[in-house]
Parts: sequence; structure tokens; C-alpha cells
Amino acid sequence: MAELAVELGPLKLKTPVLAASGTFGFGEEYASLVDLQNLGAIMVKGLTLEPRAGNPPPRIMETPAGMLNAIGLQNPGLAGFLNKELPRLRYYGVTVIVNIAGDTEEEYVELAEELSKTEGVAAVELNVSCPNVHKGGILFGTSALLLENLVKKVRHSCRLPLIVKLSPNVTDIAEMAFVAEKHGADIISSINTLKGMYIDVARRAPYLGNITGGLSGPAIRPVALRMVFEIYKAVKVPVIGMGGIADVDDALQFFMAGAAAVAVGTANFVHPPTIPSIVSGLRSYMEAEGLTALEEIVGIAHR
Amino acid sequence: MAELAVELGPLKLKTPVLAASGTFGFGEEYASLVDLQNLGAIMVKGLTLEPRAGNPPPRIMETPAGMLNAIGLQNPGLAGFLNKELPRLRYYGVTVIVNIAGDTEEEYVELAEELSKTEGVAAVELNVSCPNVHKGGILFGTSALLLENLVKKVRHSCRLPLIVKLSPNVTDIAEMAFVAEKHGADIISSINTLKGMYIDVARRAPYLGNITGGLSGPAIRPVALRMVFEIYKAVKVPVIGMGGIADVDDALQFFMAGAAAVAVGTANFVHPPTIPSIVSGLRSYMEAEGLTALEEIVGIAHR
Amino acid sequence: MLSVARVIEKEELAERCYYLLLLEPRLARQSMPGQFIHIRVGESYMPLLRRPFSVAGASPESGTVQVFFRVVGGGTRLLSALRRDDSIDCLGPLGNGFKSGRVTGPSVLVAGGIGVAPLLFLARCLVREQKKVILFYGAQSSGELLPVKRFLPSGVEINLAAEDGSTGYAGTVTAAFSEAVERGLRVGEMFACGPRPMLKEIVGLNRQKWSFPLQVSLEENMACGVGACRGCAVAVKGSGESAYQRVCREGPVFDAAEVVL
Amino acid sequence: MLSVARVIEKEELAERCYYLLLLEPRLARQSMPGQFIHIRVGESYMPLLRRPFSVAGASPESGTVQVFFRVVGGGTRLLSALRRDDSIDCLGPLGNGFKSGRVTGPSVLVAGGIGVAPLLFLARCLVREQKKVILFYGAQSSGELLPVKRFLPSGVEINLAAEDGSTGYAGTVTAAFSEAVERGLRVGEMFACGPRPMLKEIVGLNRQKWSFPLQVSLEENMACGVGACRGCAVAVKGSGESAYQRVCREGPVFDAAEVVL
Ligand SMILES: Cc1cc2nc3c(=O)[nH]c(=O)nc-3n(C[C@H](O)[C@H](O)[C@H](O)COP(=O)(O)OP(=O)(O)OC[C@H]3O[C@@H](n4cnc5c(N)ncnc54)[C@H](O)[C@@H]3O)c2cc1C
Ligand SMILES: Cc1cc2nc3c(=O)[nH]c(=O)nc-3n(C[C@H](O)[C@H](O)[C@H](O)COP(=O)(O)OP(=O)(O)OC[C@H]3O[C@@H](n4cnc5c(N)ncnc54)[C@H](O)[C@@H]3O)c2cc1C
Ligand SMILES: Cc1cc2nc3c(=O)[nH]c(=O)nc-3n(C[C@H](O)[C@H](O)[C@H](O)COP(=O)(O)O)c2cc1C
Ligand SMILES: Cc1cc2nc3c(=O)[nH]c(=O)nc-3n(C[C@H](O)[C@H](O)[C@H](O)COP(=O)(O)O)c2cc1C
Ligand code: FES
Ligand code: FES
Repeated sequence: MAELAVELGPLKLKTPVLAASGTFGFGEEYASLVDLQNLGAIMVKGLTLEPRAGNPPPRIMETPAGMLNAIGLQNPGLAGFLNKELPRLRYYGVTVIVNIAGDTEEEYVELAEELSKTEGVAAVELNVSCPNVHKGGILFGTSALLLENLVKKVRHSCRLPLIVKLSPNVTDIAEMAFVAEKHGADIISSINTLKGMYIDVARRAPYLGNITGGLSGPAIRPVALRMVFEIYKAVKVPVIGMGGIADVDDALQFFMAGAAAVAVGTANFVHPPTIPSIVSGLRSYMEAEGLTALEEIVGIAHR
Repeated sequence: MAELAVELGPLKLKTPVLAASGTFGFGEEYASLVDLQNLGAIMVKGLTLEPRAGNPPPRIMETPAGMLNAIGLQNPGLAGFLNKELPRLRYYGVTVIVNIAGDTEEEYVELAEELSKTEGVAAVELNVSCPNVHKGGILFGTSALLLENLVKKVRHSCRLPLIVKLSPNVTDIAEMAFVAEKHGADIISSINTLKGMYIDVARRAPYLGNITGGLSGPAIRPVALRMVFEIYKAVKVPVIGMGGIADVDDALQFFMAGAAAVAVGTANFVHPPTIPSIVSGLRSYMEAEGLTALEEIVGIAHR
Repeated sequence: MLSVARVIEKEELAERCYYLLLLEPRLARQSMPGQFIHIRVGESYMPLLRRPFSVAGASPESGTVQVFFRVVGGGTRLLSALRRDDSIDCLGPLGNGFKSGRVTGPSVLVAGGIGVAPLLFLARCLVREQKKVILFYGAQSSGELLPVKRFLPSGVEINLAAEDGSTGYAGTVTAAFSEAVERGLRVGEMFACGPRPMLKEIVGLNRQKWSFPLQVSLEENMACGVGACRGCAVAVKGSGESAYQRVCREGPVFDAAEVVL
Repeated sequence: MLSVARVIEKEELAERCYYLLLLEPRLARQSMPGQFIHIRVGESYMPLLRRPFSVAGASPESGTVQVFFRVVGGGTRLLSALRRDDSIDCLGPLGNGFKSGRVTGPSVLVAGGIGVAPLLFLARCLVREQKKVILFYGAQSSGELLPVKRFLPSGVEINLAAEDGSTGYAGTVTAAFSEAVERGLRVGEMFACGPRPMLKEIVGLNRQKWSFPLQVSLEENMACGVGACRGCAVAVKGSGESAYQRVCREGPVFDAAEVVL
């Protein structure tokens, strides 16, 4: 049978198909629906030091072949995660990657430090699509300088494999990937959601409680794919590609663009067994094409 | 009957619904299908000084609720336009806005100068999503500095109303709008296409002849709307909003976000009478809501 | 929890309101009143997300579940185009249903519009538990009212209301119910489902005046339907992470005392 | 040019190959062989763009047009789900058709796969002009071959080819035709339609060996279908702006001497 395990630098995964942060909860919600053994890892919902309530509703709106979300990092906080969610996740035996977020560099650092001391966390994923409160709310991920400082500091305090998850709302994502790699990222995740909005014409007002939200789903796939393609040219560390992946053909596009693994987000909502079906599709593809490792096609579209 | 004529600074339009550049050819192609009297203006296909062949095929690929195009500015060049296309456009009696593109600032300047001498051109739209060959191919529209220099120079030589059409592939589109306004733009057009790609899994290679292409259509509407919303906050000049508009509800969202007029692109391909149907939908809306001018709802979602 | 159901019957029973009878034995066995199923209305990504619909009835014997829906947008329009024998992809049953307690007075159900759907299922179960069931059911006009009698056991008392006065009580269903209470209606427990403004009004009145045990079934836009995305938040009396609960998971039925509408 | 056609007949005639008979009198009157119609296969934005299909026959008398299509992706899958009496939104007829000249030898039509569609229409017109028509028609296997006889007047000579040898000539249609030429087939004019590699081969052979008057019908992804977007470029012998022509406007039929495949 085709070998699907992959090594992303220091991170070993059973399969190259992960559940994207924020779309698979803490595993429990889908445990009865999806065979978690197929998941390369669960990237859990963005975690902050303190619990967060999240944004006022409505938080979700459907758009053509996509959706906007403005959840606003509703999460139980570090202590809640360690006490309640992590033990359950470990029980399922699934690889856990913790997506972390903060208002300040210090918060990220503290989270990374604490998680580094914890059993059962395989890697930390820096969600840099958060406003830096000390810099007038500019997102960490939209300024090369803020990103550099953040990655440097977190790297210093993080003993786990460090994934930096880039924001697509930038002029030059390859530059951001380069900065992240240079200052210590082991892996790049790309992409987070595109900033968008929807206006309720009847109410003559923004629809989402948070005014703007993040666009995800098949609609953004062409943009996400192009960004993975550009990042692959700019860095040597492995890339986890995501953005609109819903079937094995989509996943193969990302591998060929340069992703060493892929993550599925919105498609989980549409069709919960998306990840297992991509995993089995990859197996069939590898057999049909005579591949012994997926690596053989990673980045092949660049040749 | 509701008054639909609008004034965008120095530019007067019969209706606030325009045909976006590159999607309506030079008018002739749709003349037998669409009553051109409904069009606020035709923004013709990007014009360069010399004729251009465009990119190798395939140039088009469909994506979820969107399409990628990599036409590559196939156009007859200034002389061809003036001799062949413009007379025909004038015959149709439709307002003509000329979308101009170049490899260097000088080319833009020369185009703007020549067009300023021409009868029958209502405005010039600067397509800044073109690589500056003198700056290693960075797009004019993705660097505030390149944009500033370009707008300044073109403004100097352009006696027509000057529209600057922004690229969405930037970190801060409001900043770009601000720069454009500051250096002489009378009007902002937003947005051009998002950069994307598609990989042909069977061939293991990029599908489009040009490798990457521009994503347009309903898929990008939430992003386009958010950008118009942000630009409206940043500038005083009127904004022509576009990106995925396909019906009157979509158009109203853009007006409420701050667009003083809207343009329809991809939807023309799907349903050629889209513009007339939006125009009549706007009329009905204004009557139903008791509006005397569309202005009353422009930007209303900001309140 | 994921299954393919077959359309056995589809009928337009009121203005833009449809009845669907689906064959899916597991759903029929497992569904409880107040729970919902999350339906994928088409195979393409437009519409992308599933659409939630209350189970309006479930018969373990025939293996069928009932759904009533109103066409309000693209997704429900596609559903209305279903034909007999078509298959649809259903996730469910999801969420927590109504909890009927040991009460002395009658069980009163207050339904606005298509919100009647889960209450029909509930009514049947309450009748089976030998409870006295009174339904207040209102809509804009008589044309929008489903012929609920057909779907209810004979014991249920039905009070209709139409805002335009075209049938029954002339006014909102909330007004119809309030008047009945004022005229001395006994209420043991109360269940309400309908548009948010209606629920807000009823919950408000109940807080101020009646203090009946009241459960409401809420709606909120949903992505996952299973609790994973935190998209379907409803504000509750709480703080920190628990300032919001999930309609799909902790709900859709909530104790009226707990939610902030 | 925009009209709503009604589905009169739909039939699966070969593996994944369907026949559609559409009622639309204007289209039936105006269509010429080689022209195409641009069909909106669904009302949502997925698929977003129209899909181009050759007119395979048009009867001004009955007001109907024929289309043959092969299911290759999402758009054609939706088309295959059409039912009798469904309506579809058609733009057309578009493009420039075949031009048959005054020739002495027979008119030879070479079709690969579903590319036979426009040639069926052409064959009927040529027969009406009293020309001798010979069709070479090939596919991967016999199961993929449409029963073309049913759609052709009796005078047409039909030569089938199947690459897997399951019927007629065992090999590609190009090989079948080449052999026939070698064996002395007279060719007055020639028309070809099929997959790009097949056309490339035929155009190449014709340039090197035969120099028959040859027209080819090309396919390219399309957005507008009317010449506005410049999306459907095919390289031609020319330079500057005219290095490319539009399949939808200057084509889909091109003189083989002019295109660069
Ligand atoms: C628990 C629950 C039970 C429901 N039961 C029923 C029922 O039995 N019968 C019925 O007719 N309707 C019911 N609804 C509402 C139903 O889900 C919406 O009417 C439907 O999703 C609208 O889809 P659309 O594509 O037609 O509308 P659109 O407005 O085009 O939908 C756009 C988006 O908004 C969401 N949306 C729109 N209206 C609602 C709403 N009221 N609630 C939640 N999401 C919404 C859609 O799911 C979609 O994601 C229920 C909703 C919930 C949450
Ligand atoms: C002038 C012309 C005439 C044609 N006549 C016929 C016909 O009579 N019968 C028939 O079966 N097919 C015909 N085709 C091909 C037909 O248009 C495609 O098979 C169809 O568009 C595929 O759509 P899809 O959604 O099923 O495939 P997908 O592959 O999912 O389509 C993706 C995109 O690629 C485009 N595309 C894919 N294949 C082709 C193709 N071969 N040519 C053009 N665009 C393509 C689609 O239009 C769409 O935009 C013709 C094409 C052209 C240009
Ligand atoms: C409802 C929702 C919540 C999300 N929450 C997070 C989050 O907490 N942290 C994060 O880094 N990304 C978050 N994302 C982004 C996804 O992980 C993913 O990067 C993005 O949705 C693109 O992938 P997709 O198109 O497959 O969904 C969220 C996305 C969605 C739809
Ligand atoms: C086929 C095609 C060609 C285009 N050509 C141009 C162009 O020449 N110049 C330009 O400024 N924008 C061009 N655009 C961008 C559109 O004018 C418009 O900004 C964009 O498509 C977003 O609008 P839409 O989603 O309504 O199509 C083109 C778009 C398409 C789809
Ligand atoms: S819909 Fe995802 S948590 Fe409720
Ligand atoms: S498809 Fe638009 S020019 Fe041919």
C-alpha cells in the first residue's frame, strides 16, 4: 500500500491531510463522524491565554462557493484547553497541533512556552492574523517587521516544531514566508482566510456582527494555490497548503504547487468525511501513478 | 422615474452601472445583445501604445463561482484603437472610458496625452496591475511609491478625468487609494482581479499559458466589497466598485459600502443583459424605497 | 450520523411552504422533537453549506421523517425542486431537543410561521405522554398557514392567528396567546419557535409577566452543525468563553431564562 | 441571440454521449453548420460560465436544433441531468461555420469522438448540395461511437474506426483516412473536427503530403463566446495583435493553412 506518512522537517505525520484550525473544533465534535485515524493532525481552534467569548453574532455568512466567518477566537483559554480538551484529544490518539493567537508578542511567547512543557502537543502553529494591540491593531502577519519580531521571540521560547500560518492579505506572501523561515519557522502554513464582508441590503448595514470576516472555501482556492506556488519558490521549509481544498484533485493541485501536506477547512462542514476521502484518493492516485512517496510530486508544477 | 444619472467628480454618467474593462471588448461584440443605452460607460479593454498579441492559450479557466483569465492585454494599440474601435464606439453613442496600460511610466504618459487630444473619450482609467519593466517587474499598483510616481506623471499629462484602478493584491488597499487620490486621481476603480492559478493535475503543470491569472466573478465579491468599504473611509473622491457583481442586490451592497457607481465584468459573460437588468433593478429599488438619488445610500453601511 | 435519505413525498402545502417526507430509518429512529437535520441541498459548492431543518415528525415504524420548509433563498429553492425518489444527503439528528417536564397545567406550543415544524413533532409526543396540548400558530396571512390539523393527533387544541385577519385571531400569534393568558388560560409549560422578533417578545413578556417554564427553539446561521466551528453563537447569561452557546450543540432548544435575545 | 430553448428529447446514445433535441425556432432558422451555441447549464454560479456546443443539426421546419455532447466535467454532467420539457438558456448561433467550395472530388469529413457533431450537420447540407460525402469517424472503442447513421442521409458513405479494434478500422481515424488516401481516395475538400492532437496530426499530414483544401473546427475554453473577452485565442500565422484569433468569433472553423496548432 502506498506510504502516506510524511515528515515536515521535525514534524512526523501519519497522513499528509490535516484538519485546519477552527474548522474541526477540538476533535470531539467530529469524532463520531470521521475516522480520526485518517487525519495527519488536528490543528485546534486558535488558543489564547485567557478564555475568549468571541464576536457577537451573526458570525457566519455564505457567499458564492465560499463562506465568511467572524468567530473571533472563541476558545477556553490555555488552562481550559489543557484541562479539558487536550486529555480528550490524546484519548483519540490523534496528532495535535495547537494554533495560538494573542494580542501581544508576550502572549504568544507565554503560550508557546507553556505548550512546550506539555505532553501530547506535536507542534505549535502561530496564527499571525491577529491585531497587535501595541501597534495600533496592525496584524502581525501583514507587516514583515512585526512578523520578524514575533517569530524570533516565539522561536526562542518554543521547543516544539514551529509552524507559522500566513495571512493572505498581503502584497507579497513569499516575502512573509521568507521572513518566517529566516527567523525560525520549521514549517509554513498557507493560507488563512481572505478578508471580506457582506452587506445586508435590507438593513443597509454590514451583516456580520464583526463587520468584516474571513473568506474561506472553494472560492479562494485559486488564490491559495498561487500563494503556495510562490512560497515554495521562496523557502526551503515544508509548506502546509490550504484554502478551499475539497477533494483529491484539489489536494493534488496543492502538492504539485509545492505543499508537502495539505489541510482541509471549510469542506469539513460541507462533507464531514472529506479528509478520509482525500486520504484514500491519494492512495489510489499514488498506486495508479506508481508513486512510492508523495514527495515525488511535491512542487512538480514548477518544473 | 428615478434619476439614475450620476456625477463622479468631473465625470458625468447616464447610469451608475458600467461595463468593466476587458469584459465588454470594444462594445461592438455585445451591441446586438445588450441595449448599450443602459451602460454608464464602457471601459474598454486595456490599451497599450503598440498592438499586443497577448498570452499563449489557454487563457481562461473556470473556478468555483469564478474564473481565471490571463489574456495579457491583447489589443490593437493606440493607433488601431483610434482608427478602428473608437469611431464605432462613438457611433453607438456610449460613453467611452479608456483603460490604459504600459511597461513604463512613459508609455502611460504618452497614452494619456494622446487620449486627452482625442474627441469622444470621457475618461482615462489607469490599469496599474502591470509590471514596471524598469523595476524588476513589480506591479505599479503594488508599491505605494511606484503608484505615486505613476499617478503624478500621468495626472500632469492628462486633461481627462483620471480614474486609477487599484490592484487588490496588496496589504492595504486604502493606502493605495489614498496615494492615488493625493497625487491626482479624480476617481478610484476597485478592484481588478485577484492573482490566482490552477494546476492541471493530469499534466502536472500550471494550466494557464501564463502560469498565473486573475480571479474574477462572484467568488471574489466579499473581498471586493470589503475593499470598497475600506477605500470609502480613506478617500473623498468617488469610487467605482466592482468585483463579482451579478445582480441588483450585489450592486446595492457596493453602493452601501461606498461605491458611487459600479462596474460589471464577468457577469456579462454569464448573462449578457446583466447591466440593463441591474439598471432596471436599481430603478425599482429607488422607487420602492422612495429615493430620489442613489447618493442617499452611498456609504450608508458606514453609519 | 451521515446518511442518504430518499424523497417519498413532496408537496407545497401553503404559500412557498413545502412538506417533505423522507425515507431514512436511522434518522426516523433516533430523532427527538426539537432536533434538526443538516441537509446538503446540492452537490456543487453553490450553495456551499448545509441547511438546517427541524425534524417535524419521525416514524420509526415506517422509517420516515417529516420536514416542513419555507422557500426564502437559494438553498430552500433548490430543495423545493426535489422530486420523488431523489436522494438527499442528511447529517443528523443534531442538537438537543425539547425537554417536557412533570407539570400540572397544559403544554402550550406557540409557533410563528414555519417555526411550527418542530412543534408538530413535539405535540405528537406530548399527546402520547397523555398531556393536554394547546397550539397557538400564526402567520402573516391564512395563505401562509400550513394545514397543521392533518399532521396533529385529534386531542390537540389549535388556535390560528393571521396578522392580516384572514383567519382565526386577527393579529400576531404572540398577541393571540397573551390575550388567552389574560382570559385565564392555564399554562403548565410552554414551548415556542418562530422568527427572532417573535421569540424576543414572548421571552420578554414571560420574564415580565408570566414566568411560565418556557423553552425556545432558536435559529442562527450554521456552518458545521455539530459544534466544531462556533459559528452559530447565541448570547447567554454567562461570561468569558461561555458568554455564547452554540445553537447547534447546546441548542437549538434553550431555556428562555438563559438566553439573551 | 439570447433565447430559451425547450428540451424535446434527451437520450444517451453512446458511452457518456448524449443527444439533445431542443425546440427554439430562431436558432433552428439561423444556425449554419460549424456554428455553436453557448449554453448556460445551470442558474447558479457553479458552473459559472456558459458551455459551447456545436449545432449538430437544425430544422427550420420543426423549429428544432440538435446537440450531441459528451460528459467530461461538471457542466456536461448537469446537462446530462436535463429532462424533457426543461428549459435552457442559449446564446447563439455563434461563430463562423464551414465554407464548402466548388470542388470536383468528394467532400471528406474526418471526425474524432464527439467532434462528429458539427460534421453531421455539415454532411446533411453537403448532400443537399448534391455533393458526394464521405465520413471517417473514430473513437477509442465502439461503445463510444454514436449511431451516426440514424442522423445522416442515405447517400453518405460512413467509415468507422475504433482504436481498440472493436469495430471498423482498427486504429485512429487519422490512420483510417490516411490509408484510404494512400489507397487512392479522391478528396475534393476536407473538414475535420476532434481532439486537438488528432487535428494537429491531420493538419500536419495535410501540409506535408496532401495539400487538400482543409477546414478544421477548433475548441478552446471560452468565457463570453461573442468575441469580447479574447479568452479563446488560437495562434495563427500573423503577428502583433493578430498573432491570435478568437475561436468564438473568427472561428470555430478555420482554414487549416492559417492556424498554428
Ligand atoms: C435549528 C434550525 C432549525 C430550522 N428548521 C427549519 C424548518 O423546519 N423549516 C424551515 O423552513 N426553516 C428552518 N430553519 C431555517 C432554515 O435553515 C433556513 O431558512 C435556510 O437555511 C435558508 O436557506 P436558503 O439558502 O434558502 O436561504 P439564504 O438566505 O440564501 O441562506 C443564506 C445562508 O443563511 C443561512 N440562513 C438563512 N436563514 C436562516 C435561518 N432562519 N436560520 C439559520 N440559517 C439561516 C443559510 O443556512 C445559509 O447559510 C431552521 C434553522 C435552524 C437553525
Ligand atoms: C466551438 C465549440 C464547440 C463544441 N462542441 C461540442 C459538442 O458539440 N459536443 C461536446 O460534447 N462538446 C463540445 N465542445 C466542448 C464542450 O464545450 C466542453 O466539453 C464543455 O465545455 C465541458 O464542460 P464541463 O463543465 O463538462 O467540463 P469541465 O472540464 O469541468 O469545464 C471546465 C471549463 O473548461 C471548459 N472546457 C472544457 N473542455 C472544453 C473543450 N473541449 N472546449 C472548450 N472548453 C472546454 C469549459 O467550458 C469550462 O469553462 C465544444 C467546444 C467548442 C469550443
Ligand atoms: C469557521 C472558521 C474558523 C477558523 N478559525 C481559525 C483559527 O482559529 N485560527 C486559524 O489560524 N485559522 C482559522 N481559520 C482558517 C482555516 O484554518 C483555514 O486557514 C482557512 O479557512 C482556509 O481553508 P479552507 O478554505 O479549507 O477553509 C478558520 C476558518 C473557518 C472557516
Ligand atoms: C477576461 C477579463 C479581461 C480583463 N481585462 C482587463 C483589462 O484589460 N484591464 C483592466 O483594468 N481590467 C481587466 N479585467 C478586470 C475587470 O475589469 C474587473 O476589474 C474584474 O474582472 C473584477 O470584476 P468582475 O468580478 O465583475 O469580473 C479583466 C477581467 C476579465 C475577466
Ligand atoms: S454550526 Fe458550527 S458550531 Fe454550530
Ligand atoms: S470566448 Fe470571449 S473572445 Fe472568445
